[in-house]
Amino acid sequence: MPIITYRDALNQALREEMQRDDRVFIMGEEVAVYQGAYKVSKGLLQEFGEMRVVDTPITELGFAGVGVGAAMVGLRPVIEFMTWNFAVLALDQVLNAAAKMLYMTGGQYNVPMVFRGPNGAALQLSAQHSQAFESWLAHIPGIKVVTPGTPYDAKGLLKSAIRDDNPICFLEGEMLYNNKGEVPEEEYLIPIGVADLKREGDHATIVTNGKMVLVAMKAADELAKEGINIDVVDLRTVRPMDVEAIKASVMKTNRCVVLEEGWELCGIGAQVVDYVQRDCFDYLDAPVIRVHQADVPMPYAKNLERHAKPDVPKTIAAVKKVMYID
Amino acid sequence: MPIITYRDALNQALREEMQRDDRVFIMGEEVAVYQGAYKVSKGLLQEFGEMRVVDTPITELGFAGVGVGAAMVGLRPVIEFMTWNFAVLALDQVLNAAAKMLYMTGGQYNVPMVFRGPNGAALQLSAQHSQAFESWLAHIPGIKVVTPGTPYDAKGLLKSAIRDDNPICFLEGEMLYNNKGEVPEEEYLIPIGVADLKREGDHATIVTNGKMVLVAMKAADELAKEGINIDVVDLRTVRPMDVEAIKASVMKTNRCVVLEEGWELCGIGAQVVDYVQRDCFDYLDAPVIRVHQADVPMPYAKNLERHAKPDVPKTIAAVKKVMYID
Amino acid sequence: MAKQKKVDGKQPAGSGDAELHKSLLHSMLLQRRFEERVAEAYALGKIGGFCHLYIGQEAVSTGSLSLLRPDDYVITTYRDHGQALARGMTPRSIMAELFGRVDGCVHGKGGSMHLFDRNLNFMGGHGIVGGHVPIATGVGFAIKYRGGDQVMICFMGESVVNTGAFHEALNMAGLWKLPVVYVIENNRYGMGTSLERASAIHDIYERGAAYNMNRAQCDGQDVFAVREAMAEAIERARTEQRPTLLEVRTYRFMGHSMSDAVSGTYRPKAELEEWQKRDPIVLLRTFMHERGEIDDAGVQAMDDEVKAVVQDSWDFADASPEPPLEALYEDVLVESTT
Amino acid sequence: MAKQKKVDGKQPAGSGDAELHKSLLHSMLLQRRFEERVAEAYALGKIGGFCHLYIGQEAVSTGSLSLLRPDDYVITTYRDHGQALARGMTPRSIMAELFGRVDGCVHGKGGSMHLFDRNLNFMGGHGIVGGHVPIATGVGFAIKYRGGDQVMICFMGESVVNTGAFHEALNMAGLWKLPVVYVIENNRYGMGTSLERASAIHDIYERGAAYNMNRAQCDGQDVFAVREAMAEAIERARTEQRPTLLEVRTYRFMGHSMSDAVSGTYRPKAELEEWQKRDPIVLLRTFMHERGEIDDAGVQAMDDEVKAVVQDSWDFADASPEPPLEALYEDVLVESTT
Ligand SMILES: Cc1ncc(C[n+]2csc(CCOP(=O)(O)OP(=O)(O)O)c2C)c(N)n1
Ligand SMILES: Cc1ncc(C[n+]2csc(CCOP(=O)(O)OP(=O)(O)O)c2C)c(N)n1
Ligand SMILES: [Mg+2]
Ligand SMILES: [Mg+2]
Repeated sequence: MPIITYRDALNQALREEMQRDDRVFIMGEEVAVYQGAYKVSKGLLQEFGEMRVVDTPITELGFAGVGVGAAMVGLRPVIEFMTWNFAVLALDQVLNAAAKMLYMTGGQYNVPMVFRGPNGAALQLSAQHSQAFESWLAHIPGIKVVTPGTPYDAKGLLKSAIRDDNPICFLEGEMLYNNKGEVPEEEYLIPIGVADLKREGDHATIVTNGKMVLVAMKAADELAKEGINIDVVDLRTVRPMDVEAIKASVMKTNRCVVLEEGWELCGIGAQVVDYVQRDCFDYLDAPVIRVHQADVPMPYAKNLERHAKPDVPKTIAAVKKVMYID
Repeated sequence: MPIITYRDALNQALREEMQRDDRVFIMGEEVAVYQGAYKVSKGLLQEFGEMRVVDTPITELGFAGVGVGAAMVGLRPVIEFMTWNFAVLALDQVLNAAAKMLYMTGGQYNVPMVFRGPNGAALQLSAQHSQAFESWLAHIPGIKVVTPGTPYDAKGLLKSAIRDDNPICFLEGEMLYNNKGEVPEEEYLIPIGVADLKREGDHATIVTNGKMVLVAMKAADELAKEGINIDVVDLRTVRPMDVEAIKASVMKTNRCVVLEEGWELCGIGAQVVDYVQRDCFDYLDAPVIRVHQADVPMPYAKNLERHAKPDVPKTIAAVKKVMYID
Repeated sequence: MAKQKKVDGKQPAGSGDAELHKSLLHSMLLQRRFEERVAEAYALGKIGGFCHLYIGQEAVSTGSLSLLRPDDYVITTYRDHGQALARGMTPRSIMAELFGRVDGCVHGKGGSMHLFDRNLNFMGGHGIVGGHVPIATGVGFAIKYRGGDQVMICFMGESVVNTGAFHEALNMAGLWKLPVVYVIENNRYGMGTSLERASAIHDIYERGAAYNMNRAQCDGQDVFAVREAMAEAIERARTEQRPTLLEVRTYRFMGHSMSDAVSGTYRPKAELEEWQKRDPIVLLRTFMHERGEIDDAGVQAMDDEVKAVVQDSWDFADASPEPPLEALYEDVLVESTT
Repeated sequence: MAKQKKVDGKQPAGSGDAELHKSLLHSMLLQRRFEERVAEAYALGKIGGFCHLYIGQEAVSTGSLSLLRPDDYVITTYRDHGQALARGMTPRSIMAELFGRVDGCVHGKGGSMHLFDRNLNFMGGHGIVGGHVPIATGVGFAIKYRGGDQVMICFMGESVVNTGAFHEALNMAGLWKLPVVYVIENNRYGMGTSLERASAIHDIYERGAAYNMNRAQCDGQDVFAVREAMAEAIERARTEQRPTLLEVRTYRFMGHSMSDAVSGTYRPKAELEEWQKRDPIVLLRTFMHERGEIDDAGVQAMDDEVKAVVQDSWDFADASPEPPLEALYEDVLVESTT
């Protein structure tokens, strides 16, 4: 099977879906002439022309709304946010327009579109450029929120997202774009809303998503050396969340760690904990422990940033804690 | 003790703090000539003049940022959002400017300001006007998030918020403004970050905040008739959250319901559950149950809206569930 | 290059066409009578939530929408009853919606602020000030994308021109040359704030210059003036795919919403009365009278007919059931994927 | 009423004042040499994250800030090294910040995009395009609130004029008459997007008309032209408390950030070279040469001195420790309440 980067997997997904359906277009800052700030849209302008690969002014709120309008009358926009940090300016269109449109029109206007771009911290980009938005987005009914962690998942999920008739928030990662993995040559789709058991073990469960999948896998590798075997449940989609997959794993292992990129309060992990304690109350041998970003804006200095982010050692420590190992 | 409305309690707090400190001003849509969309700022223009009571154009992002700038150079703005529904347009200034400023300036610029206004659903205002934002705001480090449920708390907490040297998000309720309660004549402050045990009982705990405090109290009244006595923990502040108060109650009652106004996924309740299961694991006799808005945009029709909102019957049912009573 | 033009509303654009004039009068009268009953129903508690009446502004909706093709698009704010009726939505489907009933145009999910009818390309009914302007711009983009010759008419209040969403959207429309007519219904107040206290400039159409956009201003009480200005803007959009910013000067005869007094704190009664002298319905009726296109009996007959239609919509709404409780969970997501 | 004016940059505003010219040259040269070393340090991995150089635009920072009083205020974007130096922040405190060290101006918390110095009223260094414009406007509001005569200078790139934040803020500044000078550093590109592909109009200062704001355009390679235009704007803010929108035409000689090529995909090499002929430092130096205000030895001495200062900042930064890990949890909230 070909081994390609997460970036190329996304690029393939975009290209294939644009070839398949001429209602699909991509719009955002620097997606066309510049070939994408992170080159995800590379080559698309050349192949599809400037009506389907559209550079915008710096107007996140504006072009998100342009996407909503175009989707309401039957196009299938893919709106690229250069990063989700800037999408906070556009949240009114995501929350009050895209997510609520079907409902407040009594089912008349669905909004088939994808909002996508890199989410969360990269390296030393400091406070305003280093934020993970999945918990805010997961809070909103009327959308789906997808957070692929591998090239395979990125391609299969982006294709499904573009074909979905609902608004999808699709969170990538600057730190993921160069990661490589196997991606089949033949077409495939991955259903939205289905978690993936990325690794099997029966001592404890790590529930995670997005960029943190790799951290979880590395932690599991390390733990395996000590004879501790981990179930790594990659949620892949945080809304809807695959509660059955979480339950199945925790009922088997009886111990659970949630590893997430963002802040603690009302984070994704809090919701996972809620599901776990509600549905697996009698199966839990220890409280669920969460690993997340320190409860501070992201600092610039390399050492502080490292200290702030969830990582392999913190994850290992959490697993040991739920196993009552010091 | 005088009995006044929640609206008047807020109005008194504003007036007293503006009298006390001439750096305090209020700015927002319709706060001056119109006396406030919900009359919270009534009479202030007449008393303090148009430099300190400032009507703005409809520019939530803009005037939130004006507040941040004024606060950075030493004024103490109170920024009124006509409702928090419109504040979603201004979140970049709350999240990326106000909340992160102290941190990214290495401690040089604090931002002493209050963002306030009614939050959550009123009656039949439908999808775009009926949203509760506390969980989004609670997610953000660098701010405090205050949600008073009674006139007494509203006044004491707003005065503290205005005197606080940090950015505060202060969430009121359109449905609360007319509620009456005792408010002392003499000056008092309520510390931010401290929960209030609004009612004592030892059969179960209801943790709640804001508008839901009244629902919890009514549910507790009903339950008392059946001999079930409830601890009602009013968080009052959702960031920072008074974990000790939650723990103290749950360790006593061993059963917990969380009642919140907003949506389920990554809501305030999820965070409370996380704290409870983590810190009271061995004390819990049942999973924590949450009561929250249905996971849908808010509908207009009266019967649907009622069905969507958390209420007394749903709360009573949840309490009985954690007590294993049918 | 962009040009600016003031339309002189005095000359009748559709002169000679008595049938047209009757249909314009009928459209405006229907809006008026409908909303008078809406106010009554609101007072009786049959309608809840926010409810914003359009009374006084009917020449804008009727004048504009009387020029459209069925495949054109319309979008507006929460103050949407007038446009919805002028676009051809039935009084029944609107009244039932306001009553929160299952036969409402959005089955009781939206209420007054969120009227929609996909069959008529009537795209709402939006509650966030400024929020629908980028959406309208996206529809314009889609028209161009498909190479169509439809037009999108986007109505908004004059406060909207101060919002970031307006600015971002109009810059794109000017840059990309999209077939959208942005119609500012300048009724001089955004809630209790006069235009002069909210906008740094007072001839709002001048903002079009910042977007290299054709722009004009016209009298919004004179349905012919609206039609003339709109005809030019629609033509430009349809044949040249160029946007227009049209400022229509009008006035609301009611309070901002049902909970706002008609006059008092922020606008003097005398000002209201001055504007009421230019009631768009009276102006058109008088014009038709003078030209002998309608007589008193004709006016009376039309009024009776309109009132009966409105009464029928009330009865229909009253008889329509509340939505079933299961509907709460419907229409959050669609099932199908392509 | 607002007026528009193009400044002819040819006549020297500070003519006759050799000392002034030397200090202007020194300020620009310091920025240039400093950033050349920043590029080097970035390549060596001593600096991380996003890093945007100002090379080519130094006449804007120096020309503008040379006119300010210490109690005036300055705010800018992520492209902030030039302004920070021109405002008087020490190369040491900036370089240490870029190195992520505890002696940096914000103790390693901010990095290149977030330089601040409260003692100099240097208010950043902001990363969200458009986000600092309302903040600047709020400082203008505070000046007026207190009845002061300070001025706020708000720098931004030309892409900012398309953002909603810009529009909302400038409307308020025009409406309320705030003492802010909005300086657009029009370097013709926002990342890889040329002005013409992002804005519906190309003479950006014309946008001031929408806000009833005085406006002007000037040459940004000629430090005297900048000073002349700024002097007028500052005076207007200080004495009349009125805002100005000033478009300064300039060019960045480097890529958008350290990860962007200097030319290629979006701008041709020839265009860059054409602009490099109008290097602001060379222009001033030549002018001074011609007037006999400086000779080759003088230039050399100044360059040596500046290079030594920059080397010292590098050494200082290199020697400064990383912030202590406890600092991670500091400065999230302040403790005290009034
Ligand atoms: C973003 C936003 N801010 C505030 C409001 C509250 N609000 C509703 S209507 C309105 C006034 C709008 O005035 P205008 O645009 O002139 O329209 P009109 O009501 O006069 O038709 C305001 C402030 C809102 N709905 N959305
Ligand atoms: C709201 C927002 N959107 C996108 C970005 C990413 N971004 C950073 S700089 C930039 C270009 C800005 O260009 P301009 O305003 O002309 O300033 P210049 O870089 O030329 O100095 C972009 C798109 C951002 N930081 N903020
Ligand atoms: Mg108006
Ligand atoms: Mg630029």
